[in-house]
Order: sequence, then C-alpha cells, then structure tokens
Amino acid sequence: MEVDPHVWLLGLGFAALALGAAIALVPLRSPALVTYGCAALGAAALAAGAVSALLAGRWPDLGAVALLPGMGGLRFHMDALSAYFVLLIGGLGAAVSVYAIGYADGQARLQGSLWSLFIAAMAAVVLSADGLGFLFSWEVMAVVSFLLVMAEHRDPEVRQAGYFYVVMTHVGTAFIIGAFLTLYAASGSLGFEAFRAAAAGLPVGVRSAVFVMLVVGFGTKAGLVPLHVWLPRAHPAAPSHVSALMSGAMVKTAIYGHLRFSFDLLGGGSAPAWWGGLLVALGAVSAVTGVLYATQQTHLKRLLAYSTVENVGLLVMGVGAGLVARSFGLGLLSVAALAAVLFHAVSHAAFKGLAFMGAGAVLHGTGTADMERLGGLIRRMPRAAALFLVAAMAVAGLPPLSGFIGEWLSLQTFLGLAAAGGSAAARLGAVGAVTAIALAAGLGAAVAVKAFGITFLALPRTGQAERAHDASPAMVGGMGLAALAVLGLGMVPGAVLTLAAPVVSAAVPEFGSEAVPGAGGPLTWLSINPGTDLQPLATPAALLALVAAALLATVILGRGRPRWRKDMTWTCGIEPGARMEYSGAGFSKPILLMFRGVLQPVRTLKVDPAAHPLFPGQVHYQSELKAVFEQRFYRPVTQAVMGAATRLRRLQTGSLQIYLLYLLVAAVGVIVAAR
Amino acid sequence: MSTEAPVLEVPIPAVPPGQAVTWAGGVWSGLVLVLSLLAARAVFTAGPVRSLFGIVYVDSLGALMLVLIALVGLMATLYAGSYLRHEQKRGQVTALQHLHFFGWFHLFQITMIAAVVVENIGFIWVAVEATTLVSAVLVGFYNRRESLEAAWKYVILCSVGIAFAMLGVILLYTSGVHAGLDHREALNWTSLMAIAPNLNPAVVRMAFALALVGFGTKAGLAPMHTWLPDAHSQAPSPVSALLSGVLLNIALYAALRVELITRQASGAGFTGNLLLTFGLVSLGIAALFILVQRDLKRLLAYSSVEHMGLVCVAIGLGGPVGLSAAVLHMVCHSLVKPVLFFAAGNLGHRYHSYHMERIRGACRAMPLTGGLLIAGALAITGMPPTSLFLSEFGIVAAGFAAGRAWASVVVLLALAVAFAGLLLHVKEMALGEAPHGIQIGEGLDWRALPLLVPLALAVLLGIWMPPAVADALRQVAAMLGGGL
Amino acid sequence: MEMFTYALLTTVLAMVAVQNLYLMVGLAAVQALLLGAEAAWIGWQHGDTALYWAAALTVAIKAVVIPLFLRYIIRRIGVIHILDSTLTVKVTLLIAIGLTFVAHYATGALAEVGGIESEALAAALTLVLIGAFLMVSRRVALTQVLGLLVMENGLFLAALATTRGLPLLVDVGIFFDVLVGALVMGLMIYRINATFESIDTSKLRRLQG
Amino acid sequence: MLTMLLQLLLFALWAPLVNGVIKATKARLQRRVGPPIWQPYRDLMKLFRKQMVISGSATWLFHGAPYVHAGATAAAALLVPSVPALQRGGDFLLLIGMLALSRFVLALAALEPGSAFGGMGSSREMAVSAFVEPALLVTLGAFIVIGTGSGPGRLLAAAALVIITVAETGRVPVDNPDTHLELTMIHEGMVLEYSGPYLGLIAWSHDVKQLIMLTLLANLALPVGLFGQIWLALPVYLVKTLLLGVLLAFIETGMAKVRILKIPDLLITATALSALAALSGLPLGR
Repeated sequence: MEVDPHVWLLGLGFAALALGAAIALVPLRSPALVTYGCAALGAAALAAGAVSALLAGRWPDLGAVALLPGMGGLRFHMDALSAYFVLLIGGLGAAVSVYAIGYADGQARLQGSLWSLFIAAMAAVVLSADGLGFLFSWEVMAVVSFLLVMAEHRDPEVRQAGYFYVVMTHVGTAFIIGAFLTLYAASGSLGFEAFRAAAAGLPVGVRSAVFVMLVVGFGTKAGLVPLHVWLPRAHPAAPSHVSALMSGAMVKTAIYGHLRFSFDLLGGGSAPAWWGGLLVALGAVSAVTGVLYATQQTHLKRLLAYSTVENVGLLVMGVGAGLVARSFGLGLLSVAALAAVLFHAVSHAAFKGLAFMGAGAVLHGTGTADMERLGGLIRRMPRAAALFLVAAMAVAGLPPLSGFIGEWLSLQTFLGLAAAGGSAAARLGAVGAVTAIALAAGLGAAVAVKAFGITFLALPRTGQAERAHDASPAMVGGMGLAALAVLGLGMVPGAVLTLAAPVVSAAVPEFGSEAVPGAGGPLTWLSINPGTDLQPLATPAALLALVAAALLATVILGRGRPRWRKDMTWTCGIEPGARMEYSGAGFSKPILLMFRGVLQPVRTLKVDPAAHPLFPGQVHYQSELKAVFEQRFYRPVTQAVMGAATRLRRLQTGSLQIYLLYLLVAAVGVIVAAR
Repeated sequence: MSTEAPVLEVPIPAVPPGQAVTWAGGVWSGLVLVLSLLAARAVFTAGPVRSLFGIVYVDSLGALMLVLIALVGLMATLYAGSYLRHEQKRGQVTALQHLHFFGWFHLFQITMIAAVVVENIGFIWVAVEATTLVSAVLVGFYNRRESLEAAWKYVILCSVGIAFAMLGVILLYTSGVHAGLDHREALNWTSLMAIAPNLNPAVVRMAFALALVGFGTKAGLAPMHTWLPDAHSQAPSPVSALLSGVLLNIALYAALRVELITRQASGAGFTGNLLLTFGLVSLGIAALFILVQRDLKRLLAYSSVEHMGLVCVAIGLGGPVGLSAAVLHMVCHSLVKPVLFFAAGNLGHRYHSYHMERIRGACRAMPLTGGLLIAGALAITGMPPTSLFLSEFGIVAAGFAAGRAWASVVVLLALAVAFAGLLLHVKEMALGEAPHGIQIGEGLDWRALPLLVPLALAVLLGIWMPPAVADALRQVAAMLGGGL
Repeated sequence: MEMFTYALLTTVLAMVAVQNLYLMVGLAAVQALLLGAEAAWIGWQHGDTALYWAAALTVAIKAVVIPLFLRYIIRRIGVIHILDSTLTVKVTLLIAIGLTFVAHYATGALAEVGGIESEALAAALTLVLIGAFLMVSRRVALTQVLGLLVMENGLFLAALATTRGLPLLVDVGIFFDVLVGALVMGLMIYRINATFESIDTSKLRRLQG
Repeated sequence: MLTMLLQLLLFALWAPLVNGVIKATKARLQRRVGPPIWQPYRDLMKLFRKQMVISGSATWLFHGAPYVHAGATAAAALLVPSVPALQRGGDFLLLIGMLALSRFVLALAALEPGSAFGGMGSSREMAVSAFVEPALLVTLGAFIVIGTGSGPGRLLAAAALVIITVAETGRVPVDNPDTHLELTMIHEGMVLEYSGPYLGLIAWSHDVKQLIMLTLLANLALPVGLFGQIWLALPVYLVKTLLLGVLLAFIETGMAKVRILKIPDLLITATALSALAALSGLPLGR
C-alpha cells in the first residue's frame, strides 16, 4: 500500500522534534543552533505535511498507543480541521524556532528540549482522535508550557505568573474532563467517533451541559474573559519566543477544541441557537475588554497579551456566529463565519507571533519591555522596528494586511446575520456584535499606535533605550518569515482560504468548498457597490499605485523633490527632550477617562508639601487599574478555599485525645451505619 | 539525649558500620526483589501459590503488593545507605544507631512482606500490627521530642484502630464458623470467599465496617488519619518513603480482603458506599490541608492521605474502570511518593530544615533534587506523561461510568485544590534563588538511582505499559472485581 | 457466664472512675484474670483444650507480665497519683453508659445469627468502646496503654462469646503482638518521661496542622 | 481604469473647493470678509513649493507617512459612490479600513518628532476614532439595511451620519480646525511638525476625506438625483456636496466645542441612532 507523502512528512516532523528534544540534553558546541534548528525543521515538516494533506484530501489514521487498557490512548487521526491547525502550529513553530536560535541562545538546554516537546504536544492535541489521548497531549502541553514560562524563575513575579497559569489551566482541564466523561458515560468509549455517535442521541440538556463545560474548559485556555486573567501574567513572564508560540499557537488549540466539538462532535447543525449566542456574547465581552485593557498597558508584552484576549474574543465570536447561523439554517453564513475564524486564527498566529518576537527583540536589545523606559528605537533597531510595524498594522486591522481580512470576514458574517438572522434576538445580537467588533478594531488601532509609537518613535526615554542593539540575523529571519506571512495573508487571502475550504465544507457539509469566500465562493453581498470581493492583490496594488501617485503629485506640484532642512522639534522654545514626550500612560489617558466606568482607574497623587506652596517639590503620581476580575471572581474563591483550609487546619490540634475521639466517633458511626 | 532503652537494641553482628551495612542491605533487598519478581511471575502465569503448610499464600493481589514492597524496599535501602552515612558524618547518628536502623528497617520490610503472603486474615492482622510496632521504633529513631511524640501518637492510634479491626476479624470468623467452616480454616480468605454467599450479611457488614475503620486508620483514611502527618514527617526519610509508599497500601490491602468477602456476601452497595465516603472525606480534607502546610514532609504525608482516599474512591465506585484505575493508582503512588520523600530528605540535609519557608532555590542549589522535586510534584498531581494521569483519569471516569458523576466532580475539585496546593509550595521551594550560605552543587552518581528509577518507571507506565505489567494489573483488577 | 460478663463490666467502669495508677493496673489485671477464668470455664464446658492454653496465655501475659512491667515503669518514673482525666467522673460515667447503649444497639441486629450470645458480644463491644473512650478521656500515657489493654480484653471476650476463641495459632500471634506492643509502649513512656519530664500526653502537642 | 481616474480627479479637484466654500460660509456667518473660495487651491500650491523644516529626530517613517496617508485617503475616495457612472466598486468595510490606515500612519508620524503636541494629537485622535469607527460602520450598515426605502430609519441614520461627518472632518464641536490651542486641538496637533509639501499632501487629503464624508451623506441620506447619465448626475452631486458643506459650516458656527471627554457621548448617540435605524429596517416580527 502506498503511504501518502503527508504521512511521511508528519512522521519526519515528529521525529525531528523528538531529536530536538533529545539532542538539547547532550552537551553541544552551539546548542541553540542545533536544538532550535531541529525544532524549526520539525515544525516546518509538520506544516508541509498539513498543506500536502489539505491539498490531497486523503485522511489516513496515523497510529495509536494504548495508554489505559480498555479505555483508550493516544490515537492520531488527521482530518481537514486538524490538518489546518497543524499547519498553523507548524508554520508559526518553524518561524519562532528560527527566531529562537538567535533569541534563546542561553536557554537551549532543558528549555530547548521542552521547546520541541511543546510544538509536538500542540500538534498532538489537534491530531488526537481519542478523548484520553487528547487530554494526555493537552496536559503535556500545559506542563511543558508551564515549565517554559518558568524559564526566568529567579523573578518572583514569573513564578507567580507561571503558577497562576498552570493552576487555571488545570481547573479548565477539569471542565474538559467532565465534558468528555459525560460523553463517555453515554457512549462507553473515549473515541471521538463514539462521541459523535453518542452525542446525536443525547437529550439536548445533557449536550448543552457538555457544551457549557467545554466553553469553560477551552475558554480558560483561550483566555476568554473572565477566565483570561492568567494570560496577561504568563505572557510577559515567559521568554518572548515562548510567548509568541503560546499566544500565536497554543490558545488556538482551544479554538480548535471549540470548532471540533461544537461543529463536529456535538453536531453543530442541531445545536440550540443559544449555544452560538453564548459564544458570541462571551467573545464580544472578551474582545472589548481585552482591547480596552490593552490600551492601558505600558509593558509591551502585557499589552500584546491583552490584545490576544481581544483576538481570541473575535475568534470565539466567529465560532458563535457560525453556530447561530447553522441553527437557523443559514448555511452560507455559517460557511462565512467559519472561514472568518479559520482565516483569523492563522492571521493572528502570524501577526501576534511576529509582535511578540518583536517585543522580544526589544527586550533583547534594551533589557526592558517597559514602554515608559523605551522610545526612539527606530533609529537603533531599524530592522526590528520595520518588522514590528508590520505586526502593529495587522494588530490594528489595517488593509492591506492580514488583520484587516480577518475582521472583514467576521464583519461580513455578522452584517449578514443582522440582515438575515433567524430571529429578532439574533439580529439584535448581530448588530451588537458588529458594534463590538468595530469598537474593538478602533481601540485596536489605538493599541497598535501606542505599542509602536511609544516604543520605537520619538526620543529615547532612558539610557537603556539609547544603547539598544538591533536583532540578530536569526531573529530577523524568524520575524521576517512571520512578516511575510502577515503580508501574504493580507494580499493573497485566497491562498489560505483555499486550504481552509475543506475544513469548512466538512463542518457545513451542505456546502462544498466552492462556497467558501475567497476560495471560489460568492461574496457579493453587502457592499455599497456590489460586485467586489477579495480580489487577490487588487487592493494592495491599488494602494501602492495611489501612494506612488501621491509621490508623483508632490514632485509635479513642487517642481522637484521636496527639499528640507533639519531643525529642532518645535516645543514652544524649550529644548526638546524625552521628558516632553507623551508617555505611554499619557497616550492612553483619554481612553482611560472615556472608559473609566469599565476600567475603574485608581489613582494616587502625593505632593511633597515641604516646598513652596505654589511650587511643590516632588509630585508622585500613580495610576493603576482596579483588578476587577481578580477582586470579583478570583479573590472570593481563593479566600473561601483558603479560609476553609485554615479553619480545617485547627482540626489537627496536636492532641492525641482529640485524635482518639475522631477515631472513636468514626468507629461508632460506622457501627451504627452497618447495623 | 536519653538513655538508650536496652530492649531496642537488636543484636546485629559487629560489622564495620557504613559501607558494609549498606551493601549487605542492598544485596539482601535486591535478592528480595528478585525473589518477589519470580514469585509474581509464577502467580501471574500459573495462579495463586501456596506453600509452607498452607500458611504462605500469594495470589495476584498479594504478588503485586509483594513486588511493590520489594521494589520500594530496595530503593529505600539504597537511599538509606547514603542518607545515614551523611547523618553519621555530620554526627547526628552514631555508628551503633546506624546499625540499629538497618536492623529495624529490614525487620519492618519483613513484617510488611509477611502481611501480604499469608492467607489467614488473623495472620494478616498480626502482621499489620507488627508493622506498626516495628515502624514506631523507626519513627522515633531520632529521639527528638517531636519524633517521640509522633511515634507515640502513631502507635497508640494505630493500635486502637487495629483493635477495631480485630473485632471485625472476629465477627468474620464467627460468621465463617456459623456458615459451616472448620475452626482452622474459618479465617482463610479463600475458604471464606468460597462460601461467602452463605455468610450472614449483617454480621459480615459489621465486620467490614470495623475492619475498614481499623485498617483504614493504618491506611490513613480521614478522620482517622491524624497520626499520619506526624509519623511520616518525623521518621527518617527512607522510612517515610516506605511508610507512605507501601505501608499504606498494605493496610488498604488488608481492608480489601475483608471487603471482597463482604461484597460477595452482602452486595457491593454497602461496602462501596462506605469506601466512597471515607475516600471522599480523606480526599477533601487532605487537599485542603495541603494548601496550608508549612512543613515539606507533612505536605507529602497529606498528599499520601489524598491518594489513599483516591484509591478508596476508585474501589468504592467499582466497575472495571474504577478497579483497574485503583490498582494502577496504588502502583503509581508507590513509585512516585518515595521519590518525593527521598528528594525531601536530600533537601533536609542541605537546608537543615523541612520548613518550606527555608527551602528556596532548590533547583539552583541541588539541580537534580530540585528538578526531581518538580517532576515528582507534577507526577503526583496526575500530570502526564506519568501514569498517575491515567489512573486519576480512570478514577474520575469510574464515577461517570457508575452513574455517580457527583463523586467525580468532588474528586476533580479536590484534585484541583491539591494540585494548586502542592505546586504553590513546590514552585517556591524548587525555583528562585537559593538563600545565602547554602552550598551549591550536586553530583550525579549512583545515589541518584533511587530517585530516578521509580520516576522513570512511572513515566514508562504512563506512555507505554509493558504487556506483562498490563496483564498483571488486569488480573489484580479482575480479582478485586470478585474473581478469585 | 453472665456473672463473668457483669464482673468485667464492673471492672471497666471502675477503671473509668479511679485515678490511682497502681489501682488501675490492678483492675486491668483483675479483668484479665476474670477473662482467663471465663475462657477456662468455657473450655471446660465444651471440652476445648485450646481454650485452656488461651486462658493460660491471657493470665500469664495480661494479668502477670504486663501489669508487672507497668508497675516497674511506674516505679521508675515515680508517678502514682495524678489527675489525668480531662472530664469529671460524672460525665465520664454517663458517656461510658451511652457507649454501652451503642454497643447493645449495634449487636442487637447480630443476635439472630445462631450461636452468638448477643449479651456477651454487647459486653465485648462495650469493653472495646469504653477502652477507647478511656484513652480519649485520660491524658497520662500509662492509662492510655491500660485503655488499649481493656480493648484487647474486649476483643478476647468477643472471640470467646461468639466462637469460643480464635484458632490457637492466631491467638498466639495476637498475644505476642499485645506483649510486644505493651513493651514498646512502656519503653516509649519511659523515654517520653525522660524527654518531656512528664508522661502527660497533653504536653505532646508540638506537631499540629 | 478610466472611471477610477475620473473619480480620483473629481475628488482631488473638487475637495479643496468644498473646503473653500465652507470656510467662506463660516466667515460670512462670523461677519468676516473671509478668504475667497479658491483660497485652498492657492494654499496647497504654495505649500508644495516651500522648503520644509523637518524635526531632527524624524526618520523614514516621518517622510513616508504623508504619502501613505494621501494614498490611503485616495483609495478610500475610490471606494465611495459619488456619481453612478463612476462607480467602480469596493465595499464600505474597505472604505473604513482605508480611512483607518490613513489615520494610523498620521498618528504614528505625529509621535515621531517627540513633541508634546504631536503626542497629544495622536492620543486624542486614536481615542476619538475608536468611537468613530463603530459609529460609521453601524451607520453605513444601517443604510444598507434600509436600502432604497424611506422612512424614519433614514432620518435617524442621516442624523447619525451628520454627527460622524462632523467628527471625521475635525470640526466643532469635536475638533476645531482653526486654532492651535492645545486644550482643543486634535488633528492640528498631529500635523504640527509638518510643513511644505508634506503638509500640503496632508491638508489635501484632509479635504478629500471631508468630501468623502459629504459624499456619503449626499448619496446615502439624500439618494436623489442619482441619474445614470453623468452630465445629469454630476451637477446634482456637486451641488449636493456644496450644500452639505454649507450645512457643515452652519453647524460649526452655531455650536460650541465640547470637552474632549464628552465626545464619546456624541458618537455613542450616533451609534445608537444608527442601530435603531438598522433595526427599524429589519423585519423583526418573525
């Protein structure tokens, strides 16, 4: 029997990752190059295998290992959905691995080994066809990522962040286990195909319970508000290449889980409309909350982390829209929604991965990611700046980059839902969703301006920023790959949508891949001037031509190239300096004040009274956001548990007599019970 | 500190202390392991073995326990060699005490082995009580105030508990005699199993209830577990490893023998519910206690309570899933918990304290031990790729399979709390910067074996179970399911 | 038979009430003697020689060796009369009577099984429970050992009452355990006294939480 | 291709005049003589010929921004339905995207020289635009839902679009195009460091953007006179945009500038109006 090339490629990929994991522990001359190089090759092979599979459309089983006799084990099967996510993981994994050769030079031993395992575990998650194997891979992914986050464990904040992360993800996994086992109780097996068969026969109440558990479980991993609190802690704490992969790829495994279960295993077609509605609502809250918090961050990586919360919200909204559309029988809209989710998943992986790599370059070049200590890096780090600008523009959702296409597809879906939705509630919700997405996009642009502008533009605020050095060639290489992806996805979106088409048509079987927008499908609805859709390269080409025209017009009207002379910036006659610049906090202050009801700023102003009454000496100003989610959701729970534990601890009094009393009471109790 | 009591001095020939004792003990324990494995192979391929006038009887459950005792015993013996040598070098332990230790240590192992190779439930009781008395001496080994206190609580509570168990054994015997068994065989497990349906259900139920309280005390089930954190924390670390790793299993083993008979006689409902109740209570209490511990070894001790609770829950829930998970879980716990105690022992030597607040930056000071502490903590909380993930998953699945999803929910909740609690402490101990004045560095030599081997085995079982092991576990699970 | 049973109950209630250590050891010895006598009597009734051995062992170990050993310890430590009860005598007695009720309640259901003398079994369970309670209510390490002995006596009585004793081999094992247990505990008391300068176990409260 | 060029020329040439008319109207309303309506053309020509003073800390980004700004605005202009014969196509999401792109580059360029004014303008612009974008999107969406029908919906949406136009063109009560007072300025703060041809490009683009908004208002709120023949439709279009410009001048003169923190209220009102309009056009009773 002939084995498909993609099976070989996947095998090659996993083998290279295994080699990377093993070889990292061997003393080597240049460990980073070998370790991360292996990882890059492995990840690239995975991605290539996925592409080949998606093009070939054949889905063989990939082997199995029994773990728990009689219950299940690691069983791998690739279908279109998993292949698509393998592509995402492998693609980003390869780019970031290249980056890591330069970035993680000092962290190639254990961390390098875990790195390869991390990529492999993520791929294993999306390839699993068995509940036990899925959870196994899922937990391996959690453990490995936890250890990767802990790389700089000397810092107590890092330890706290990693701990927060792993505990939350553990609790989330408990919900997934609950969901799986509910299906298991009905089907008697942990195989996904058994789940699929059993779910069809389950009463809708049970299915809904499973769905809600999965929303919580996957929502924790994805970082849905209010389950997101680990994300803005863990991402800044982790080394930047790890953040890039976590933010770009790992949270996508949760999106994969949503898609796999709500569309495939739980039978998306017969889902109640509120399933989708719930996802849309949660997603909208996450998108807006995430981006709002992002505007207020002054730590570059935390800002990006909150932006990930936003994007996850957008993705989940898309999944929800697809479900709503399906439950109302609006198949074409469901197709569009799925296309939006799949496209944006890959697009976000590319641009957020790039952004985190850029943040890493800043951290590497200056030693800090605190924007208030940076500034003016565009001169010292031109390559990193240019690449980060690409990411920032995609974060802002600007044409012609990939971020825009994703938002465009989601907005199209929701506008379609608003126009054609099955019920009044659905339409109202869709209008709300459109508003939320647009608001998120608008604030996202502010976030991008702040992230790029405060970090890279104007004058350096500290010596650290003045002495910055640019990214090394390997780092630039990794970032370049991601930047190419961002540009390519934005300019030729059809390419990746073609790859997504089999996924969509598998999920919404009544439509073939020809219905997928950009992959041959019609997208003629809802434009002011009907007739246009995603024509590859039309928009970017036009834009380029127009920019050239502006240049030309300047030259013609000015009778030659513009002439200029350099001079100081006008600052009302004072010597310009970094202290005059807008700071990061200052930049987002209007937004803070406009949204003070949501963000709940707490500010403290201390004026040193010792000096002259009219000219106070020192002024201390501190402004922070009230940790609303921590205070409302998490602190009560942890306090209750810790309180219970502390009270319970008194039972262990140390008194032997009391202990004997417990024993006696237990004995009398069972004697009475046994009678 | 105090005068050495004359009775405690077991006559051991005056060999030069140190290396020789270690080697002799190692060889002896290795021999025991080989013999146990041979016996186990015989049992698992050809059925129960009986010899020595019918006193010695090993069936699949016994064989599994035997192998666990021997395996953990060997690891603990190897570890004890380096552990005590270190203490002797520092003058904490005299050469004579060193010898005493090994005498009692091996005696302890022998009593444990005795408990699992006899068929007569009366003998099992005698052996279990003997383990208490012998290990109490080891718990009090350091002669400190705390260790004496712990030993005293240990011996008193376990003796009282086991007295209740004796009452259960007597009732079982009574019912056997009344059901027509001969006096001599009315305590034989196989005979009782054979006529179990004829036994008076009310009496047998009472017998089981008392046996569960009694042996449960020894197995560390809440609320009778109160001695456990004291004893396990005050004992020398190799002893703690044996106490936590295998002795608890043996106590549970004794209770399970009675449980099997009771289940045959009066149905699974009563025994299952009782086990489930004790299991869940233990699990819940232990999980919360883990959260607020301050002492490393007490932390590990509470974790043992938690895991015994889990095994009880699994057996209480029953079903093929639950039972095989219970068996696997016992094995895994026996593999991983000793590693943690060994690591704790190493840390205690380096930091001169088991106070978790004082242990900081272990990965820096002792890379191997620190790393293994993290690995062990992740393993014991059921993270893959170790086999505890599988067994804990199986236990949770058993609840759903048995239609008692609520129990599984409680288990999941408690596991999450325990996970949070354990990692809360471990991350601070293992990571970060080592305090000033702590010696940095750790060599990698044979002394790492007792830490590495069991953990490696746990990982192996977690990703690929050798067919022989799988078959053995299946047989034990089948036996727990009611087959002989 | 019933006479023995009531005598046993009387001794145990007396032990709950008294405070003098020598007196308590004496009462425990009397209890063991009574048990031995009962075993011998039942053996004589049923012509069961194994019971003679059991009776002899009981008397030898529980009425002679252990009491003597405990007296030796008391002498070495030099404490005779200390107030070690955490509860007043009235309350103690009330609880003891309550435990008797529990024992009767629990064994009542088992009476239907042919041959089990419910009354004796109830007494045995009473002994076990009160023995345990004795340990709960007393602080001194030595009385706790005595409580344990009372429990053992209850067990022996239970075996006698239900089936005329356990198999001899098992009995021997149990007696051995009891003996070793008493020795180990006695030595521990000795060490505790040396270390803590008291045998008040309420002082053993360093290990908490 | 030809229609594209024509549309481009239409916007490039007509936009300064509309601005001139607005300025002249405002002057009249303020009882000033004011500049002639051709003044914007002269200003632009002059700007293009001047030498620039560029901040010492500016880099390629500062130089590139005006071109991209102009290019993106021009792209947006191509996407707007002006006269039916010139319609090429493109959707309104892309239109909003292009406007966002033009704003984005300008906001970045404003940060480049490191002056406080630039940061202020940039910061405020991004904050305000966060409200403008949803408002514009929902409003345009509402017009789609309403379609060609007339009714209360169109009125509501038209009102919303007026508010947005005011905001997008940087006029009172949202912004003040005539002052450089740091308490109020948004757009002017951003472009403070620009001079010469760059400022010319930016100002021109700003005029075009203004015309884009007026065109939307003209063709969506008042969908009359959309004849197929260009010689009929074009004059109607030109007149409509001029009249709307005059309306804008009236609004600006008749109102006071609001506090920056009150701007969201205006735009939220616009969003709400449009949402209401959209819903009024939907068959909700199913």
